[in-house]
Amino acid sequence: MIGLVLVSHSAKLAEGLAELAGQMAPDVRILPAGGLLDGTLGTDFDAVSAALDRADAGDGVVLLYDLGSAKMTADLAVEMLGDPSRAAVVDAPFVEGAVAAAVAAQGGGDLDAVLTAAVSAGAPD
Amino acid sequence: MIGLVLVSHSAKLAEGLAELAGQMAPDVRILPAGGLLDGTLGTDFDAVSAALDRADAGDGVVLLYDLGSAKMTADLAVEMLGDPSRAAVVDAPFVEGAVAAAVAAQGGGDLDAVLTAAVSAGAPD
Amino acid sequence: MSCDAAGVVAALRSAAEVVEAHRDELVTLDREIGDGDHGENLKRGFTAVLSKLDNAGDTPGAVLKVVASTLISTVGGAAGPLYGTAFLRAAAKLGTEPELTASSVVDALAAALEGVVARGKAEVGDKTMVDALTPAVAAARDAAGSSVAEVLRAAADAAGKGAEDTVPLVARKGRASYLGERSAGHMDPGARSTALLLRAFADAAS
Amino acid sequence: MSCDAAGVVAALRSAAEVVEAHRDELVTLDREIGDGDHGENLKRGFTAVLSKLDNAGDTPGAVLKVVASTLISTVGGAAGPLYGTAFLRAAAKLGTEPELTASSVVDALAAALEGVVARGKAEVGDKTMVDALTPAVAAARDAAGSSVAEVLRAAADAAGKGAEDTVPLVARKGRASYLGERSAGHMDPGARSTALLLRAFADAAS
Ligand SMILES: Nc1ncnc2c1ncn2[C@@H]1O[C@H](COP(=O)(O)OP(=O)(O)O)[C@@H](O)[C@H]1O
Ligand SMILES: Nc1ncnc2c1ncn2[C@@H]1O[C@H](COP(=O)(O)OP(=O)(O)O)[C@@H](O)[C@H]1O
Ligand SMILES: [Mg+2]
Ligand SMILES: [Mg+2]
Ligand SMILES: [Mg+2]
Ligand SMILES: [Mg+2]
Repeated sequence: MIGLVLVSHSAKLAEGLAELAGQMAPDVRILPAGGLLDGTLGTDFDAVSAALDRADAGDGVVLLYDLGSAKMTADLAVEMLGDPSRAAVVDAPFVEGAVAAAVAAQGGGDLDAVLTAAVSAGAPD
Repeated sequence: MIGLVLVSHSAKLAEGLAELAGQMAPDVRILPAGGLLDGTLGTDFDAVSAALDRADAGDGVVLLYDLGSAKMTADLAVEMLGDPSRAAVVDAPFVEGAVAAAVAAQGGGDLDAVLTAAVSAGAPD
Repeated sequence: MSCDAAGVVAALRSAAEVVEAHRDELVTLDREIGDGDHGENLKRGFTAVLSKLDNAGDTPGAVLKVVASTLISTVGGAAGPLYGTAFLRAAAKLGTEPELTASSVVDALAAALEGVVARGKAEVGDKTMVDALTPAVAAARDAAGSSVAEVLRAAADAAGKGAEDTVPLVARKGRASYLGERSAGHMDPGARSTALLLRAFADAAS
Repeated sequence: MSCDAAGVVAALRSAAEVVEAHRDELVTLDREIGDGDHGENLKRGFTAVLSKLDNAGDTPGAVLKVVASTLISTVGGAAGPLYGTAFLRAAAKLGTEPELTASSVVDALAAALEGVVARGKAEVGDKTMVDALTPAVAAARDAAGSSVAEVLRAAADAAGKGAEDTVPLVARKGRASYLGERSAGHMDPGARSTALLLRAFADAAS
């Protein structure tokens, strides 16, 4: 099953979104990686890398992000993986993409299917 | 100045997003309205209505939401205002729309300008 | 049942009992194609309604207005604004009429449906409570020449059938729509709860 | 300054001092068109770098690699992955070369710029650190026939000018781009910090 990492500047935002996306995807590993260690806003590369590790149940990981600098952190974390093809950062609306990706992963979708679900998630209906 | 209400199923998600959007909009009233009183996930109409009240500094309020049922709650809260033209629910990606709306409000944009900023916020660059 | 405010209050007490009795069933249905809270949401809402019924009002419309605002404030899921709007529109339609008639019940049900559609923008076939309420209104209208009890029975029967008919559908509104094709093969929880509520009202009226 | 690992370590200590001294200035710049943390981000990053410098490595490349991973882990803003990638690419370009030369510094700067562009996708004129680093690389290349100190001085001068030139620009990348036209009239904080860092390296090399 594909895992998710939610890269955010805010710990609360990432955790709340993990909760929300997890509601309809109880079996998916959804790891929040938000905020800096000292509680301030920012992205923590080490936290993202650790989440990436833990989100991978063997089939790969999709990373979503809130703002541009979170995307750069996510990209870097993926590049530094032993096998970067195991993970992909997706350009998608953060909340809508995460919920759609979680549902797709829960349904057994592979990396491509989960990426597609995230990208196609527009504004919620 | 236009105020914002962030309607979410999760208290943490709404609070974290208010924090994030507030970073670049220190003077904008950004009110999180997330989760149920008992801490579980859901949307709380009374909390949304109260946030709507407090977000209004006199120029109007834009509401953003995470999922469809949060939109219905937001719509209903606006309809129940004494003057529904003072507030508008916008169909926009939740995080990206909130950040863009906050920056537009900080810049002194009116209700239309803030709505437009939220709607035009695509996936972050 | 009487058709005045007291009768409506009695029907709502029955409805609250039915919701309580079917809480787990509704949770299970919602777990299949949603977030598993529909039964709990309605239970929370109708428990709150129960606590308001003693002094809810002197007319059917006044009582339903209290029900509406209570559900809106307490349900916490899509069913809150949807049922809330339904009861609100029904109450508005009934106005200050002291007793329900077969024809005012038909009108109130039609107004409720309009409210749900205005709120949620679902069409028939989208696998929502609209798929129970729409045939219910049609059946109620066909029975408008008879009694309040007959109208509600016809509505409840049709809603039950409508709910069953949601099973094969692919959801196009609400959370279940996230599942796409995977939503087929399960009954929509909101359609089921609509059928249950109408059955409770019909039974109370008999 | 020597041009071996020890010289690079010394230059980085100066850079950390400069960052500390300009923390508030960078915060103020970032407050105008961003979130006001650029100075704090870099201070956090270079404070962490300082703590790693004692045993950072035997070659300039090895030292810069430690700097890269430390900035990546500690900066916490866009500047983290951007400067991190810059130092990483510079380190890779220098390989295990024991001493910097004018020409290897030019190549390292060019690699750093490529890294920043690959990471952030900004073009010249987007009002980012790329607007400081791009002219710096061009000027360094023009000075490649001279000394390491001359190369760095040329780069620092050009970066300073590039940073000043960001003032009238409208941002098209990074947080400042959210401001649209309102971003004009302010210097880009990242361009400013790039100029400061290059100045610190140039001064250390003189
Ligand atoms: N847009 C809509 N229009 C009509 N009914 C809807 C809509 N969205 C959801 N529903 C109904 O609401 C039910 C789910 O209610 P509930 O579980 O309380 O809400 P939530 O999905 O917020 O958890 C669905 O089964 C469906 O019948
Ligand atoms: N995509 C990008 N490409 C190049 N530089 C960028 C990009 N995004 C941001 N920057 C640079 O980063 C600086 C801001 O850094 P910092 O304040 O540390 O990050 P953040 O914006 O995450 O708070 C900007 O002034 C700009 O020079
Ligand atoms: Mg539900
Ligand atoms: Mg729910
Ligand atoms: Mg910043
Ligand atoms: Mg920042």
